[in-house]
Amino acid sequence: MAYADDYTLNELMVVAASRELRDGDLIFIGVGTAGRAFTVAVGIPIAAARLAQETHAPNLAIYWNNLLSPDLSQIPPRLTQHHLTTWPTSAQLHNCSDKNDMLSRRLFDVSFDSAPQVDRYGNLNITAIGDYRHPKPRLIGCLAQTDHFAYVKRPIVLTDLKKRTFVEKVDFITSVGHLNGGKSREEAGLYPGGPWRVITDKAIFGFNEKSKEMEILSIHPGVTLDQVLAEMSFRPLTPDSIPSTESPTTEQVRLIREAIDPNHILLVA
Amino acid sequence: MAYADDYTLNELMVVAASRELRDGDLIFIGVGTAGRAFTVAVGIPIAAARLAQETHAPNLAIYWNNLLSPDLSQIPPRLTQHHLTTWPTSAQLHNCSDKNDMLSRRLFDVSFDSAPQVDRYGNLNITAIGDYRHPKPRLIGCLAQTDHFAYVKRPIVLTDLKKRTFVEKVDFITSVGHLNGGKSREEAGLYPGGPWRVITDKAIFGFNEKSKEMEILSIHPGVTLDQVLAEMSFRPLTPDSIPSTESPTTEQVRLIREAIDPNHILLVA
Amino acid sequence: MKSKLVSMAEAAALVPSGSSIAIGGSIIRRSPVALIRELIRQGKKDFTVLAYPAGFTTDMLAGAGALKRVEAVYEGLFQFGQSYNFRRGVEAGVIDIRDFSEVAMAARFRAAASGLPFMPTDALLGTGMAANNPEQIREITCPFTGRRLHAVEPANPDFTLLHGYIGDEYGNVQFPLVRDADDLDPVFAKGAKRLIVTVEKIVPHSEILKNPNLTYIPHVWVEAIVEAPFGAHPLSCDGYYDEDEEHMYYYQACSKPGNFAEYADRYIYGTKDHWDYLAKALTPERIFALSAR
Amino acid sequence: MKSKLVSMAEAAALVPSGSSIAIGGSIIRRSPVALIRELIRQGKKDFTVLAYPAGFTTDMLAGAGALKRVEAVYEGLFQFGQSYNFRRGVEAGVIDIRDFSEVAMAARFRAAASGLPFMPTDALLGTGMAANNPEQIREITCPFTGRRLHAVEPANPDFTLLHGYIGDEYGNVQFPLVRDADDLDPVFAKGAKRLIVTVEKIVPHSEILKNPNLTYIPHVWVEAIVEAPFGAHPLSCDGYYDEDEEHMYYYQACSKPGNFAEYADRYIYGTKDHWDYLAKALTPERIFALSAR
Repeated sequence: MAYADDYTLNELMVVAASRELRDGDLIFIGVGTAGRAFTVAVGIPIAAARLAQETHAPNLAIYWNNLLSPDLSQIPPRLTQHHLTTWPTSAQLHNCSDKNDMLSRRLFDVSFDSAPQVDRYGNLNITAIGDYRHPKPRLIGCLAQTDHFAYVKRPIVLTDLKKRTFVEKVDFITSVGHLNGGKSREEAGLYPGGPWRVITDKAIFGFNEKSKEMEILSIHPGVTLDQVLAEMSFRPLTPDSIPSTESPTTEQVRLIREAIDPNHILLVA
Repeated sequence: MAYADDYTLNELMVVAASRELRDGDLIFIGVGTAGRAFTVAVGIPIAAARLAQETHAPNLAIYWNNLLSPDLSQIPPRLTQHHLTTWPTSAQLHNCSDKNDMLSRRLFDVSFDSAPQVDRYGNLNITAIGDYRHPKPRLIGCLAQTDHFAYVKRPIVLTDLKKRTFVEKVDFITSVGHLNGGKSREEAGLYPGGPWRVITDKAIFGFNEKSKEMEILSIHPGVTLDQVLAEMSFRPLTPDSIPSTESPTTEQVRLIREAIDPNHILLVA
Repeated sequence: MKSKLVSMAEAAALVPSGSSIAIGGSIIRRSPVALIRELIRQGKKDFTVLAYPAGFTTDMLAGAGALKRVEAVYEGLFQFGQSYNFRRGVEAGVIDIRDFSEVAMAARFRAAASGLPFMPTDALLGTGMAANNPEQIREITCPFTGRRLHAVEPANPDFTLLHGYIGDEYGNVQFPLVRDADDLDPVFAKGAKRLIVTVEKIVPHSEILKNPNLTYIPHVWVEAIVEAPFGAHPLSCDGYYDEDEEHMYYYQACSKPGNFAEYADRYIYGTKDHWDYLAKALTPERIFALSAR
Repeated sequence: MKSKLVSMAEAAALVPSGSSIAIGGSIIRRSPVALIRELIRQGKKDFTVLAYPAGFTTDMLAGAGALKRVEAVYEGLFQFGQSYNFRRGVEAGVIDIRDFSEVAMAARFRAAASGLPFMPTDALLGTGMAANNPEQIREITCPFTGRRLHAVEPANPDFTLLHGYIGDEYGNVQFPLVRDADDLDPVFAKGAKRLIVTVEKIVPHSEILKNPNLTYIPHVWVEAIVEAPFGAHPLSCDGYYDEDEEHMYYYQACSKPGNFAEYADRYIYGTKDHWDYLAKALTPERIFALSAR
């Protein structure tokens, strides 16, 4: 197993996300808009899932855009409605109750979420910045991101590190993470669990087992701790010795480029 | 409009039931087993619905055996599974939640029910005779008959008059009628309504507006009050002057024989 | 995706005596009869059966002395009459029974499918079912309207046993487009803890991919899938074959007077597996006569 | 059966200003856009919109100053970006907003469809949505487990507006077999008080009878049905046509800087009916380019 010298940041993020996926996992992938938001919400997660299928997790399945177990070896050339409607898949969950019930029955192992605000305890805000009744700006609402954090076993936040994104406390709790830390999540009546990893363009974070504060697990090759901290409005837990994020292997890079996203449908920005 | 001289008791019951149906009604017809039970639970109600469509209620629709608005001009030659599966119908309500939701949302106007025990206040028992935990005999359960009496606006009980059927008090309340009379039904939390008519082979009953006791509305031609009371374990309210049940017209009899049930699929016993 | 295709004997072996089992289909349609026969053959017993309308399979378990309790909306054999083995058990106090109306029982399965600890319903107000079952039916008050309601407990069986039409080895199971009611099979499947499905035919995965809108049981819900042609016989499988009236009359002729053993010796204990059963219960001529055409 | 076929103008005339309306479809798919355009043309306003994910139609109502309140899981235009007219209204405090997660909003529509006065859910525990909406989200305790839950109020809009595929004059509406998600359209329809459906095509009743399993809206639920080819344009109608990207970019080019009036003058107030709209918004070449093939 040789590590690659030549890889993009997106490829590193795909590989990092892929390593968090286990064989047999059922993975909920959300929807993204366009450009970077699409790459982060959809492109990297789908590529990571496919990479995991091709390497260590052949029995992993995804749910995306009403498709359960779409054939990831047949990613369509464009993602307009008709291509989605006709993508070969094991099941088109046209009855949205099926997806909602699968969420609330806790059948999903992993979800990928991104948000304009993430706080120290992994709470997310995609609803409103500032005063909820007079926000600036009003954001997109909730979608299923609330449900992901309520029910999914190992939610992964995948978002770029930015000072205005990583805030001490979210203005509005759309998705309950570890709430106020410690046992506060369970005390509010939620299932144990909560966000598992935060994968960014500069570093990967987890949550301290006891305090539930965000803590750095690894920093990407070539990035310094100061550069990480400069993009955060709070100081995460910082172990004395921080490993470097494992680089992609040459085989992983080859798979991404040749088999998974040769037409640049997924990693668009 | 000429009354028929020549008609069967089943034809009289079909016509009597048909007269209770109104244009635009949505009617729930249950399932029956075989022989007389089938005729009473299924045959007479379907024939009545069709007769109403052909006469005064062209916009009436039925739900029967998962079929919503089956084409009653195309009643199949037999009622085995495959004939039911392929009966032309507006909607095959294959999702049983649709039927249940239509019930609990109170979308049905009329239901037809029969039972081995009916009491003075129109409560039904199709579950158990005697002690519920050691019944003799155990009956068939509940089906949707509970739901009919809870939600349908004008349930019609259609059953033959028998002393062991028309009892002072049912051994077990499967379907809540007027419970203990007066306002007791509403006080138990149920919607107003409850059973509307009881159509039997000897007489037709309603329920007193105030006391909610069963009362005789009409007695079939050729039957005496004593013959009616002899087949009941309780004495229903008996007005001083009891009309005779209106006979079928020659046109109604013709429709039943020539258009509705020429092959004797419905009125089998 | 992992293959979940197993033999009927292997599937039945997964289900221990004493389990609670939801049985799909309805009275005399599309129940996993071959799987129930195999459970009886393997000597499994003490089952709690959850059904929507129960029917033939429940009565067979009662006849075999393998039935401890039933929670359902109906027990009987529709045009073939009473469920005699079941009735005798209830009348003797040997089989415990929990009655629910269709709306209420469906609410219980919906609660399970949604992972909810209860479902509200107003279907059972004033009934004998509520009066006799305070364990599973409790009075609550609507926090918005103040209306009196019941909470019903979710239906959470240990195993869910269904018979379906076509499926692939991974456990994706599809409907035919022309069909009768699905009963609560899709809801049972969605709420299942451990789901075993028998199907008329195993098809290549590529066939499934062609009509993903017909997949009502996606592979991720399934633990084991078994190929069992005529797996609902003597019941019907809508779109595939009709109920076998002759066989049902024979079943009732045995069951009514208490001779279920005669039936069982011939068709359950006297057959070593599903293929042997089919050989004894059907002729080619009969197969063609019953098949939907 | 009674014919319920009416014109678009007649259908829109049924809906008074101030109504609460559930709008079907999802963001940029299969919403009754032509009907919403007609509501705006008729000067109707003060609407409360209930949706699953809201999208283009809600943003048009906001742009037209006809939107008072939204209850939904999302507001935006997916790959076309933000819902600018809506956002400005919320930021200015002109549009009231009630946020729900997908599981919670679906529970509200399910409650309505089942005629229940509330639905339990554990999706909103600890969230800002619950903290800000005690009117519709109340804490309850499970009578079986003692677990803390919320009761959510049913979604009971005055009118339900859907766009569908084919239907007959009586109001029976059918799916195509190959399609994307139904969103909550079937649940919306089932729970509707007054249901208006626009469809791509009115077909003879005899066509409906051929595939009754594809009927997702039976005639008994429907008050009015309208034929509206490309009735979801510029959105997609899965199986029929794709979203019209050029049109959407123009819409956003107007809406982002606050020039919705330019768009509306051209495509809503500047067109006298749906046919006139189609003539102005589409060419034959464009129709063929967008059509699913």
